[in-house]
Amino acid sequence: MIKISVVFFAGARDIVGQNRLEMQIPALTSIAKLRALLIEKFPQLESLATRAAFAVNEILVLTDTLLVENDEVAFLPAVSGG
Amino acid sequence: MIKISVVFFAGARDIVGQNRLEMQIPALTSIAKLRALLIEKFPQLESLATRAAFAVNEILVLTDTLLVENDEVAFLPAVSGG
Amino acid sequence: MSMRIKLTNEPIAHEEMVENCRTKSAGAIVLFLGTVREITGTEQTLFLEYEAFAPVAEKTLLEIAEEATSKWGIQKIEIIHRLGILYPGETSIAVCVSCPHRADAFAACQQIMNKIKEVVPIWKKETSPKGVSNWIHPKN
Amino acid sequence: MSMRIKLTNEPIAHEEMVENCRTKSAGAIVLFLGTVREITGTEQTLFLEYEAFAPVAEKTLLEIAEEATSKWGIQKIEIIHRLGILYPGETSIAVCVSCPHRADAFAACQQIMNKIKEVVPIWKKETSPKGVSNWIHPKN
Repeated sequence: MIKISVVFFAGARDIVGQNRLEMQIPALTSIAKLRALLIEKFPQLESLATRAAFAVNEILVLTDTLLVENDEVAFLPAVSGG
Repeated sequence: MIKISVVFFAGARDIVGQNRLEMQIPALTSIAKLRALLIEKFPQLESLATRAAFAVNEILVLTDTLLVENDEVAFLPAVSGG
Repeated sequence: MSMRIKLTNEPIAHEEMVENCRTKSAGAIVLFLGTVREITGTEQTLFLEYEAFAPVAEKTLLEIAEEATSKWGIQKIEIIHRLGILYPGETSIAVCVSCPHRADAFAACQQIMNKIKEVVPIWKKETSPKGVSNWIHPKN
Repeated sequence: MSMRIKLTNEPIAHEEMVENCRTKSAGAIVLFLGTVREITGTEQTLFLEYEAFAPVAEKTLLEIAEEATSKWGIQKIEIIHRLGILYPGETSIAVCVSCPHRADAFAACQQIMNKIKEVVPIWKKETSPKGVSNWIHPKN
């Protein structure tokens, strides 16, 4: 198992109830798999999660990216800036 | 015969050598006919005249407009503002 | 709806135009400035001189503004064209519009500029660094 | 070419952005301001609150600016996004570009705005006069 953290923004943060979540997950878990784990943990997150983008250590990544120890994942729900 | 005046702008004024020309023309001369008279008088005006617009008493008009005593015609060569 | 159309010999205060167009009913403001370019193709410009047939230019600008307002739902609009001598970098024309939505604001501002370039009786004379002056009369 | 990208909690000084984009090599400056609309459909807005994932938002804005610069021949570009609480009429975003020709300046500014709305990690929360707050997360 590895330790990672996930940071949440906007509506996702409101659902999760906190900014940042520390998680223990199997090594080389993909972002897609992490997303599924998060939906399991927070079912209300599903609608946002399907359209979310993800960054790892402040770089946008595809959902097949594999996570390693101490990665910081950002959960980025559909944007509404401008 | 009627008396009209024609005012010239930009390159047309440079060719005619003056701002304003007083002319005696037959009553009910059209703008198209006036244009031909002007080209006769100032052959160098031809290239500008074919693409010029005309106003009579500060209102844009079509070339079939007929002129009457004291009309002020504006000869407006192709524009380049903006 | 508010509207201001002006020909002027003074520098154009674009900040004021934007503030005049700002309104709670708009989500988008687009400001266009035409500025004097120093180089066009291989030609260099020392300065431009703009001249207008003012009464018809003002009327035509007003018609363009009114047509665009009804077509694009413009909330506020300002059009100012400068006349006289302008040096490279200076603003010759400014068009500012506000609309509820941004696509309309962009389309309105761009279409207004296209129309102005086509039909408003204003002309410019280019003077090169060698002192050669030419009135610009497009051939198409 | 000069470029400025900024996230800020302060009001956006659009006049300064335009002056920074002015250059003798450009014939056109286009400024876009996104402003807070009081009414959207039947909903009324008391205020908006903008939040960003700043490091990625800045990087993404920079990429958008660089891509547009090479595509449209932008001479100078400034993008400023405001964060925090904004009331109706206030400017949430400003994009200013200068280009040699006006069609490019309009296209560049509009495409930059479209991209920003699609991909930059910034979000807004709407609060109605009744005190109801909602984060906006588009569904398409």
